[in-house]
Amino acid sequence: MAVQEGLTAPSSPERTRLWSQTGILVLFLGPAAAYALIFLILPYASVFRFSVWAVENYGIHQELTAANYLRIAENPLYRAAIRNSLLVAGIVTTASVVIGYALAVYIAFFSGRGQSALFFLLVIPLWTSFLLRAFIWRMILGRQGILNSALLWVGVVDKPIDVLLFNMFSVCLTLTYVFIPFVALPVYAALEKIPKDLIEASMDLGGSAWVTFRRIIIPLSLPGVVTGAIFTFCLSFGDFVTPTLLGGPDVLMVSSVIINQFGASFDWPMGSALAVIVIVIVATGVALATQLERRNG
Amino acid sequence: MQRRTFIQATATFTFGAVAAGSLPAFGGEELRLLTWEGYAENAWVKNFEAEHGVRLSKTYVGSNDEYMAKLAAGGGDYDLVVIVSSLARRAIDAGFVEPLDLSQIPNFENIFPRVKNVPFIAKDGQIYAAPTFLFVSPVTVNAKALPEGNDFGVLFDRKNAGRIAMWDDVSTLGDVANWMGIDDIWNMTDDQLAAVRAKLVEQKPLVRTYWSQQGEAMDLFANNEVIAANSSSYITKILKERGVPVREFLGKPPLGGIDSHFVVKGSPNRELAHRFINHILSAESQGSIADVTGYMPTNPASKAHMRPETWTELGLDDISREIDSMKFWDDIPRRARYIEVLNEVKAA
Amino acid sequence: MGEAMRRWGGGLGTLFRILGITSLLFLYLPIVVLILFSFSAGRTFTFPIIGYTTHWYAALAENSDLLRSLKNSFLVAAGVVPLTLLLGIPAAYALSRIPFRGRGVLEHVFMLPLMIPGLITGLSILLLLKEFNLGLSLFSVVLGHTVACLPVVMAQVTARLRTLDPRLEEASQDLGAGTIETFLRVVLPNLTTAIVGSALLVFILSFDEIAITFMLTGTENTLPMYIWASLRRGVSPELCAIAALMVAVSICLVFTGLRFSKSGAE
Amino acid sequence: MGSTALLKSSVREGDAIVSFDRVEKRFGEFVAIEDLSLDVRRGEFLTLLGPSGCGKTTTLRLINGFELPTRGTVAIDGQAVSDLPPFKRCVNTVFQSYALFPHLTVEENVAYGLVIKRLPRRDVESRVRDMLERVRLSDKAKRRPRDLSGGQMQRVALARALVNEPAVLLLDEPLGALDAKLRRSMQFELRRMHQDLKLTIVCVTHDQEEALTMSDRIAIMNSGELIQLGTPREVFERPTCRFVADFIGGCNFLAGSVDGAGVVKLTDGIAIKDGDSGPPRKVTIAVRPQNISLVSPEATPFTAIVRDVAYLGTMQRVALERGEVSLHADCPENYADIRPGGLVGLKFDPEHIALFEEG
Repeated sequence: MAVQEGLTAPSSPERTRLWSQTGILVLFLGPAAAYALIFLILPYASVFRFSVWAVENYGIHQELTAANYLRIAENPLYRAAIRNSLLVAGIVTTASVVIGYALAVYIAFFSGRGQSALFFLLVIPLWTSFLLRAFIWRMILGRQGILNSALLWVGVVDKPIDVLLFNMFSVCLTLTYVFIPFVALPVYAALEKIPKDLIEASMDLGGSAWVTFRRIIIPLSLPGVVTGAIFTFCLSFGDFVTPTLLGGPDVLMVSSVIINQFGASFDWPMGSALAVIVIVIVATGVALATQLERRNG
Repeated sequence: MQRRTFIQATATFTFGAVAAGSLPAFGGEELRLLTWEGYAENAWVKNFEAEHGVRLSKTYVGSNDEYMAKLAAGGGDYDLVVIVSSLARRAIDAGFVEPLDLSQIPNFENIFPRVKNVPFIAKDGQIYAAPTFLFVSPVTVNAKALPEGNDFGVLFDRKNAGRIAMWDDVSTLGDVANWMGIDDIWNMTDDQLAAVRAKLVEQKPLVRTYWSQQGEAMDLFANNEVIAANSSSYITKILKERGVPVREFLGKPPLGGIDSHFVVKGSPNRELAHRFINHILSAESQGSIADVTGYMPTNPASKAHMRPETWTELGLDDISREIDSMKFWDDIPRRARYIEVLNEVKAA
Repeated sequence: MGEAMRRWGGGLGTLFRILGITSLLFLYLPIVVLILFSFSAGRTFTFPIIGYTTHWYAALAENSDLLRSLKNSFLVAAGVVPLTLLLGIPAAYALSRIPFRGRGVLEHVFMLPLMIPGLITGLSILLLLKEFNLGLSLFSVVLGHTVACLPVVMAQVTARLRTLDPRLEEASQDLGAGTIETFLRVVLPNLTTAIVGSALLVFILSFDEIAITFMLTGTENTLPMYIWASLRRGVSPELCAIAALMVAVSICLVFTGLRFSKSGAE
Repeated sequence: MGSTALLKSSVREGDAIVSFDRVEKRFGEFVAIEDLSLDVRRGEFLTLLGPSGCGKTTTLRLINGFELPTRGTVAIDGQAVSDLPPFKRCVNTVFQSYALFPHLTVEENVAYGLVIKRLPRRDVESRVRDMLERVRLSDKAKRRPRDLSGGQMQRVALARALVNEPAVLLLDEPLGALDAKLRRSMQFELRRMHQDLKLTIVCVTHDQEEALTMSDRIAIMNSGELIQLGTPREVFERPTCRFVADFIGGCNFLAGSVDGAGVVKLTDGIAIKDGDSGPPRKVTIAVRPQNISLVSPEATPFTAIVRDVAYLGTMQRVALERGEVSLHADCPENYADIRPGGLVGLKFDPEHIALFEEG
């Protein structure tokens, strides 16, 4: 790791000092960097390597081939899976950001004395198994679920409605439900950092609550929104539990296909190639979001 | 064993007080089993443990995918593994498992002759697995909603739109192909596959969901989400037990599968593993399995060791009669393509 | 923080109060349902619930497989939390205080697992272990979770360091303490909140992790894996019972913490 | 290396304890310090004075070691210290806004340096006790910094540095955060401590009054350069350049020239002073507001229009305008007949004007 040198050539004493900094750097950063190298860089590199190999009868041929990528390009199945994942991730991110943001603003500005208790209410759902929280939505959205029972009882419908479950809607609803706290928490943290003076200054300058919200609060909380949005997008894009449990016939997502490849299909190279594509898509998304944040910040 | 001990020691050290005393120190050996939940219940495992002074450590998985992934990732963590008949050939060819020494498994001789002689557990004259559980894949229907009819076509009937579930598994392709009259259902030609796919795509608007776990399928029936699904007899049995009005019928010819115990290659507990296989094949164990779980035994002698009503409920008279005509889930040479077709249906 | 907003919020306040309370209800609806089912007399999850029982809670104590998976989850989290803290805190400190070439790149590399789906992180480690013929165990699960949780610790600690006056560290050095002593005596004590916060978050994330565990677990199941596997037989209200217990425990923890932090502030 | 050892090794009074030898400090392209040579004498109170960004804080940080010179050497007690990290230097600093450790009590803050040096606990306790007594904070020993007032925090910071018996005590804007009254009393307290403890102090400030009150010598800096070094009296009374004259005490500047006969004239020809030697040249004439007396406009050709009069308690400040040039004059309260818009005559003692070369 090269220690940064000044623009001018450092004199010898400067170098002595930087040496001791290098020592500290190695001591403090070394273990984590080594860990990241072994369990992060090398594994991701393995995914790239496997993706250009082929499989034959449960054995992996270490022969360079583009066949996996060609298969992905040719078969509309894979494009559909990726498109579905992108669609779900996009909808879920938008919905979670809107709801999570509203929730964070409510807790930060309008909740009064119970603020800290409400903040912790955001965390408690995270303590419940993700699987069960996803699963329980089946019980709510099903033909005999709470929602249909309620609708029937009120008389809005006269027979249970099917469109609530086993489609894109139920997948997005459940994932949104899961990720709201992941947006609300960083947004709340960002809102909390906005100095009270700024809000007062805005109001002093004649800005109503609406104007203050739009011109001061939203721009200053953007970093929190971006953090939460990136997190939500990436995690919902790669989820396989929710589409498996609530997806129904139409919601084929790329993660499920990858699991197939690593399981019964036993085509690790193919699965790796799909994984590489997911990595590329996610990296592009993150880069775009960061760019957007930088331009606005 | 040594590496494992080392890891446990390290783990204990790393985890400190939390771990202290929580990892039991077994005096005897440990037999490590990779299996389905329900295949290693206390009712027939405790007596084995007591008799041999060993402890059975069980790892459950949720799908066939996981079995193969785990074996491929390093089978060294297990001594015994349960593999379904459609993947048996693969496991043998890939070298995940080793041949059995039948002289150590006297009970092997007692299982259904047809089952004993299935091709996919043998290679080069050696037997690699002991078929331990039978199942058929029937169509389960809600008896109230569909009191009549015994045809697979119920799953393609527009009257049942939105109330049909299909198994998210390659076996569904086999089921449909079988219904369409295709003979070599596990080795279809491209044209045949395309025909099956077309049939499934046509069916898709009628489908409520594809189920992947048995429990899911049961919940679908219990919650009245669906009234018909291709399933497994275990599902029907449990649903009946829970008072859900269901009935089932078999395809023509009936399709079924076999789950078999294999010894994982390089297992340090070969002998013990063989004893366990012999134990689970015994009429006593098989009877108790049928009683407790409703899985079907492969040892007909188990009839004497289960409640008479279990035998009837499981329809084992029919099975015994039809077993020779039954089509078992067999190796699928183009498994990856089958899975792709299944996914193509979902993506269509 | 927003006295002025609360007081003069007007229609905006009403809107956000409605939105906020609605979303909280939305967040808690499934949890209420879950708790209801944990007392359901029937074995399947159907409405309306036929009768009520505490049977499932009693059954918890009997279910040795479930208890074992619960214990495994604790073991994994108990390994992941110290490991991530030990690796993450000094690394975050070095990254935010010592300039060197390639720092920006390294920062991004550490954050990768937050963005790449856990399934892929898990399978990539699986591929690596496979290449070196290493087996799977709770240990490999710990390794995998640590990769995924390291960025959580680093992000939280970095955020706190950004608000920590660097003059405190200079003052310490000025008074004769070297870098390491300064780190231990001045920096660490001032990171307490961030450390406790990230430890808690890492614990939760590791405890509930599915995707990486799915790929890396060996003979032992963690609780989420147990639940996943038991979906095969149908989720039993027993699982709802354990989830309900965890909610109860977390509520207790949170409100004890709340009271504690309040009395600390006085 | 203990600071006490260094203190004892010093025998001579008045010799240099810190010396800068042709020191240059760059941050990338930016030159923060340019060719600085400066000696801090043992036992003196030296103030680095200048506007913000002039390099005074960088100079201080070159002493305590948080910056290293790009060129040249910094020596403490005759020993070049460029390779010594801050924690090995026998100097201690009172930081701007104090940098008290929020997680430690007052007592623990003060004890910090001694604990780091692994002094026996008994010694640490007694020295901390003594020091807290000296800064009159014994009753606050168990408090946390956030429970203290600004003045108390300042005294803790001072105690924390002094307890280590530094060879040089560095003060970075030490009184910047205090109100005017507290600041004045602290100025005298610092001075008293300096004398009592025979300390060497280097202080950074942008407040000229503070510098004049406390210092033995003042080093005035601007844009990374040392402009003038001298006692408060020297820099106030004999500024060597327009910048110093303006920065210390404030000044009026008038364009003028010296003719061949040595007469100093304003540009419009009014003679101000004669008897100046040297060649004819353009000059800037500097005169402080308090040295201007306002007289009747008939008494002198040097007149100006009154723009504004500000009340300053014992004085009044008069803003004047003479053509393009603005001037200030301080004159006693109740001074007759000055109203905004009126014409006044200006007079000053030739002794009190200074001439700076143009350019």
